[in-house]
Amino acid sequence: MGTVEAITPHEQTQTDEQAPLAHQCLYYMALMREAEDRIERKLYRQGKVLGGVYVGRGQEAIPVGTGLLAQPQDILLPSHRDMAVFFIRGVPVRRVIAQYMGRMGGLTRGRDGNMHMGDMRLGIVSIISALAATVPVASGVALALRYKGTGGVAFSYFGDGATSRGAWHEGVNFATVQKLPVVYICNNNQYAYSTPLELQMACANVADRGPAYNMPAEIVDGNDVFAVYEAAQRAIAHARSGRGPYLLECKTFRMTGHSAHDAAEYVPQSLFEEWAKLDPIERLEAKMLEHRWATREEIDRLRVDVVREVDEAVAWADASPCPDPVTLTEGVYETE
Amino acid sequence: MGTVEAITPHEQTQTDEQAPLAHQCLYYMALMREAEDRIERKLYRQGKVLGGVYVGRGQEAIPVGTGLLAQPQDILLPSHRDMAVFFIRGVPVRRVIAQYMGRMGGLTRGRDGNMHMGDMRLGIVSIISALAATVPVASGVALALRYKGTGGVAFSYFGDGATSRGAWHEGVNFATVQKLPVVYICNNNQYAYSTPLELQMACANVADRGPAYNMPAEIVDGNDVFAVYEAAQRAIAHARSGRGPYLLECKTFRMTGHSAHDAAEYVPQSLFEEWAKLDPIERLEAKMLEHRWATREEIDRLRVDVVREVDEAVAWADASPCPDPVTLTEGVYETE
Amino acid sequence: MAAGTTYLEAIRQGIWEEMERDPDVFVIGEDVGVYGGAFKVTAGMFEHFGDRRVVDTPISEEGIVGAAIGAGLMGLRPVAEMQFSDFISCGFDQIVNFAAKCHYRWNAAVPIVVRAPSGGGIHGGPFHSQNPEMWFVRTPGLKVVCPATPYDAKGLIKAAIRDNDPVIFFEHKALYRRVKEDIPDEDYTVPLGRAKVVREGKDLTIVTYGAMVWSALEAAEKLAEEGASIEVVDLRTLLPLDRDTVCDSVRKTSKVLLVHEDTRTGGMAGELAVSITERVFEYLDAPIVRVTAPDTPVPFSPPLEEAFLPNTEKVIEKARWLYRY
Amino acid sequence: MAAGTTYLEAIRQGIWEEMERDPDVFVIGEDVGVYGGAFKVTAGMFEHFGDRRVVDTPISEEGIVGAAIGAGLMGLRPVAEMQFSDFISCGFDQIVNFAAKCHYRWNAAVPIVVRAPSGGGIHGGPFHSQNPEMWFVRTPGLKVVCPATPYDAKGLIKAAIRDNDPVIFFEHKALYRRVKEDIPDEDYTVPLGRAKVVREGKDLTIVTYGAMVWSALEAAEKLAEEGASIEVVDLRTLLPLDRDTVCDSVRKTSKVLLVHEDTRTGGMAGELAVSITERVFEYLDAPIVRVTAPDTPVPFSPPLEEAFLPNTEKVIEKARWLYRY
Ligand SMILES: Cc1ncc(C[n+]2csc(CCOP(=O)(O)OP(=O)(O)O)c2C)c(N)n1
Ligand SMILES: Cc1ncc(C[n+]2csc(CCOP(=O)(O)OP(=O)(O)O)c2C)c(N)n1
Ligand SMILES: [Mg+2]
Ligand SMILES: [Mg+2]
Repeated sequence: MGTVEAITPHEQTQTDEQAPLAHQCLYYMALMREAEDRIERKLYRQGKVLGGVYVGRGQEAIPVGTGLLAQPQDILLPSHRDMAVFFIRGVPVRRVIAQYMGRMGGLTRGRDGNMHMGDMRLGIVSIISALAATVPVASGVALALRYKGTGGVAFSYFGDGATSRGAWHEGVNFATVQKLPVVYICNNNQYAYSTPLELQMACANVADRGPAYNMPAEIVDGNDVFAVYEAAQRAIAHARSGRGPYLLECKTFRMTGHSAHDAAEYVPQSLFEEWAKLDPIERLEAKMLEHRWATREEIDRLRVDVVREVDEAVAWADASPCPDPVTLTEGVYETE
Repeated sequence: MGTVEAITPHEQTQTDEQAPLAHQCLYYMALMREAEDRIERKLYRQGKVLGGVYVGRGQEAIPVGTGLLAQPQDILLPSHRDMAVFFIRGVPVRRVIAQYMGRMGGLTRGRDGNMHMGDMRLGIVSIISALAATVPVASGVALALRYKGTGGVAFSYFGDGATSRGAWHEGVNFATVQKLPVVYICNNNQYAYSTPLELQMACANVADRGPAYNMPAEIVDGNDVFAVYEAAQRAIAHARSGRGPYLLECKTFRMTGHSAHDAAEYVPQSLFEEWAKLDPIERLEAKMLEHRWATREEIDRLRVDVVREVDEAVAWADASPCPDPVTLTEGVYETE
Repeated sequence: MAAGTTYLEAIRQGIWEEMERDPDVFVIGEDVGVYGGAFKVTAGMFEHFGDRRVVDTPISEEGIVGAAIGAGLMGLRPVAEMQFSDFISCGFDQIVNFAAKCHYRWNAAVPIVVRAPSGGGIHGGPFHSQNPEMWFVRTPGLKVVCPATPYDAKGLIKAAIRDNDPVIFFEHKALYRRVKEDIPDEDYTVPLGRAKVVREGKDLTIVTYGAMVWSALEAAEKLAEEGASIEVVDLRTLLPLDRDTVCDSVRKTSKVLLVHEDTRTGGMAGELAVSITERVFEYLDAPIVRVTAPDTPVPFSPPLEEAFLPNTEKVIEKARWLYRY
Repeated sequence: MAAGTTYLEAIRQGIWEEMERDPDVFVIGEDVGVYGGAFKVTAGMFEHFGDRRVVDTPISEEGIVGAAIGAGLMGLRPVAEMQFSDFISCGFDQIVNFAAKCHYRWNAAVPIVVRAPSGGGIHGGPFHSQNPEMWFVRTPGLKVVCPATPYDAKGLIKAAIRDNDPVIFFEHKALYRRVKEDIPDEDYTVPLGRAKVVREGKDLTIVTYGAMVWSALEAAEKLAEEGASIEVVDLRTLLPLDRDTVCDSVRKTSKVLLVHEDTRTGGMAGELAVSITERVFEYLDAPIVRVTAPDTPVPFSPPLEEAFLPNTEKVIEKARWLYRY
């Protein structure tokens, strides 16, 4: 626990064709890091973002390495540390910031906050707070995808702690019985709020739960975006071909407290230090430099561009109005 | 599916010391068979028993082979096809019949029916209808047993279908994390109402779910009472020694419809025929004769005694009054 | 005109016709396929529509409702069955937190129907007899339907399936085979959210729904012999609640008796009473009173269950008291 | 006399003292151990009482409530924490079907407390702000507690722990650190099931509970300047409901305003209204009216949430109308 020792090593063969992908990955990971930093470390502290703020610092390779593989007909059900999924799916940063600020520009127009957002036109289902509640929903999404015959796959995201919930079990059980096209993407960041893995489950890995559903399960280094990407390719191909669900356990670490108000004193400092060395963004940059897929200058420029994009997004969001209280009771029903 | 091929063969060494145990097993199995037959085939058809009637015909070896191993400090949480547990724990047949008839003599004094009964003084927790609801409750029972340090074990019974429920997962997960003294006893009778195993779970055996909780799991011939007994010894010893839960999957077959009103037309006739040959009572009798633990006459006498015991029980139950409607609102609370 | 159609058959027909009409409608639940459902409401559908549109599930109420929501978000129109309404508490979070709040939060319609056979009188005991409608009536974002007649049952199930919001559809088990009615062969729906005056009267109003509509009508009939002219309002839909029809009736009769089979405290009578006092208090000539089950679990033994359930006699007694007030 | 004790600290002290007093009392829930609970209500308990009496669980509300029930059946007195009351719907079946019905069915006491931080005003949005008390008030066999003051919070949590029935204990999050009070050092309890007149008056009665008690008191204070003498009844326990205290007050004032933070339809106001019309209708001089949240999910954005929540101004407006009626 607390290390990546358990990870199955993947033979990765890096070729120059991967350079554009690397750039893409770096962009989305950096964008997510910057947007979340801004939200958590600036806007929240300034009181411009209220309520619960949960970030995926250190886990960016997971939504990016998987989300980039989504086809237009696929449906994504991100969890609360998967912000990059929204960017990849075409949601501009400004709308995400506005969402956190409770503005009309947010995906829920101020009705809900933080990552509690979705848009079926973009194929994104909103989480609710109750952990793993989207897992049974993903089964229904996949039933519909199969019924419509579009070849789409449902991407169901969750954390290690969420797998303790009955909803998780019921969702996975039904999908595996029906051999539905679902890819389960677990970010095993070793903690659920203050609860370490060994108080959450008796098995060593979330992947150990696969056989209970006769479902292939794979462990991958969740801080290596290429490893995630390649494993996700296998997982998605499996699901898309009609062979049923596939579980991908991405080992990672939550480099923050549970939420913006949590100092995470219950996490041994050494774990933060150890995992800081495995930062997915730094690792990708190093690889890009090593393979000469990018120069230091290009990378620096990308980081600067991302900062500017977030600057503009914050300005836009801050100019977006709060919802008008007269609209309070509108839209409880689709058909009044 | 539908066969016992998957069962791990157990080396059973039959010795004459087992004769008394064999008699005990036969008595309880025959008593359960006779009591349930009377309820389902007589009293229900006569309209003296109303509501849902679920019997464990063909599955008697499971409650008997496990229940006989319970120590006084152990707590049993039987499911709806485990009637023998009540007899073994000291509940007279007449009170069970009265329970089915909604009489004051029943364990719930007419407030509830059929197997929905318990008595904490006898260490039996009542099921509720919602399947697997007692599984998380068993964890709490086991927490208390451990806290009190009595060395007691919780026996948690359920069917194959119940393992699909989230409650089952949450209960087992917590008990395994805490290494609680629980023995899980699954009657895998191949069906849940009309639903065959392959529409219930993608794995071949309920025992395949053990590794998801890092829990030892064993498959046993649920129609062989000695096999069940021996496996239960292992399971209980494991749990009692503080090594945590143990899952026992007893392969069996439901030799009836789901309930008294269900003709089970969805079950291939051949399965009934095949499993009839594996009747646990007949197998035990054959073994007793073979090892000369009993004569045909002794067995016949036991069967006659059991019929008389049930006759008397029915007469007693029928003489037991229905609850007085003026008591309707009493006892909703322990402290009014 | 389908002569003498049962309440159960009316619901079955309603679902069947909607499945014929719209390929996006499908059925999901435990034992709904080959077996045709515990009460046979989906009998024959599996053979006719196949396993892609009649989906047997594991025992997983949360899984069933969740799957319905997911399919609903994708534009399908799932009709999910709870084997008994008592088990709806196992899928509760999905209904009250997921389905109910989607549209308000992110504009996503969840056009699902959750069917739930409810009610007592069948010796089902504490876990096969409950009337859990109030868990949902208090949850904004849901619609809650409780039909009393075959005509309404068919028209309302069709309206519920066509509706774009999550609808909890309570079917009273004791009515399944007990009530029959001639219903039209032609396609029709009964709009959600509209109560119906099922008997006109001027001395007092009984507001009720579900199986109790029949007790109210019987009581009204009996009390007519004593000169009482009783109006009976069948709510049909509990949420959205048709307060206008209720209040119009109270304006006319000035006395109101609230009747439900559900237990007393926190039952539907409360919402009706406060809605009435808020709107038409000045019309009231007598206390608002109620006939309900007492605050206990539903007992199993027949004499207890009989004492537990409201019935025609209990309605007559209270209605007479109110009439004479 | 513990000076200026917060509502949160009062609850913490109450649990702590009961744990000291009775070794059968223990705490169970998510993050209640080393972390001391999401709101720190169990802070320090793990260090003091150890991991056998302060049990951290996986994320499993059904598992937590079930474990509490099992331990309760064995004679222990578990105090289970839901991290937010919004997640109580995940453990729903265990509460409403298992715990609530045990004693009636088979005489088995289930002496558990399920603590549930509830209520809005903290910008928690739709899933961290709900007031789900009515799901439980309508469920016979449960007891439901909603304290408003530190004194009552401590006295009621102690009474709840000593009680032999399942108690759902709603703690209003917005009160946790906002209200302070001097409370006795000595052991005391506040009996379950007893409302309290927290302000005497003769012109009208406001019946409320939880955070709204403070709005009602403020409103009464303000309206006193206009000459209105307002009585405020704090229910404290919603189930069993102290109808006597409510009706006594209505007999005295003849006007009643019902206030709750929970959404409107199916809220506590209904049960109060029908209880009042049944018992003391002839004393009423004005419509029974209510101030509640509207029938929507709890919105996140501050201007929406502010419009959503009932507050002193809204209570004043309705109370003034009623006073002048
Ligand atoms: C049903 C439910 N219970 C409790 C919570 C409170 N909660 C929010 S996040 C969280 C921890 C989640 O852990 P994990 O699933 O591992 O995801 P992570 O936050 O580590 O990414 C908890 C307990 C919740 N949201 N839902
Ligand atoms: C939560 C829940 N859903 C549905 C039911 C209805 N039901 C009663 S028994 C049963 C089948 C149970 O199958 P299994 O667990 O295999 O036990 P078996 O009856 O085969 O012994 C069903 C679906 C129920 N009791 N509880
Ligand atoms: Mg985690
Ligand atoms: Mg079975």
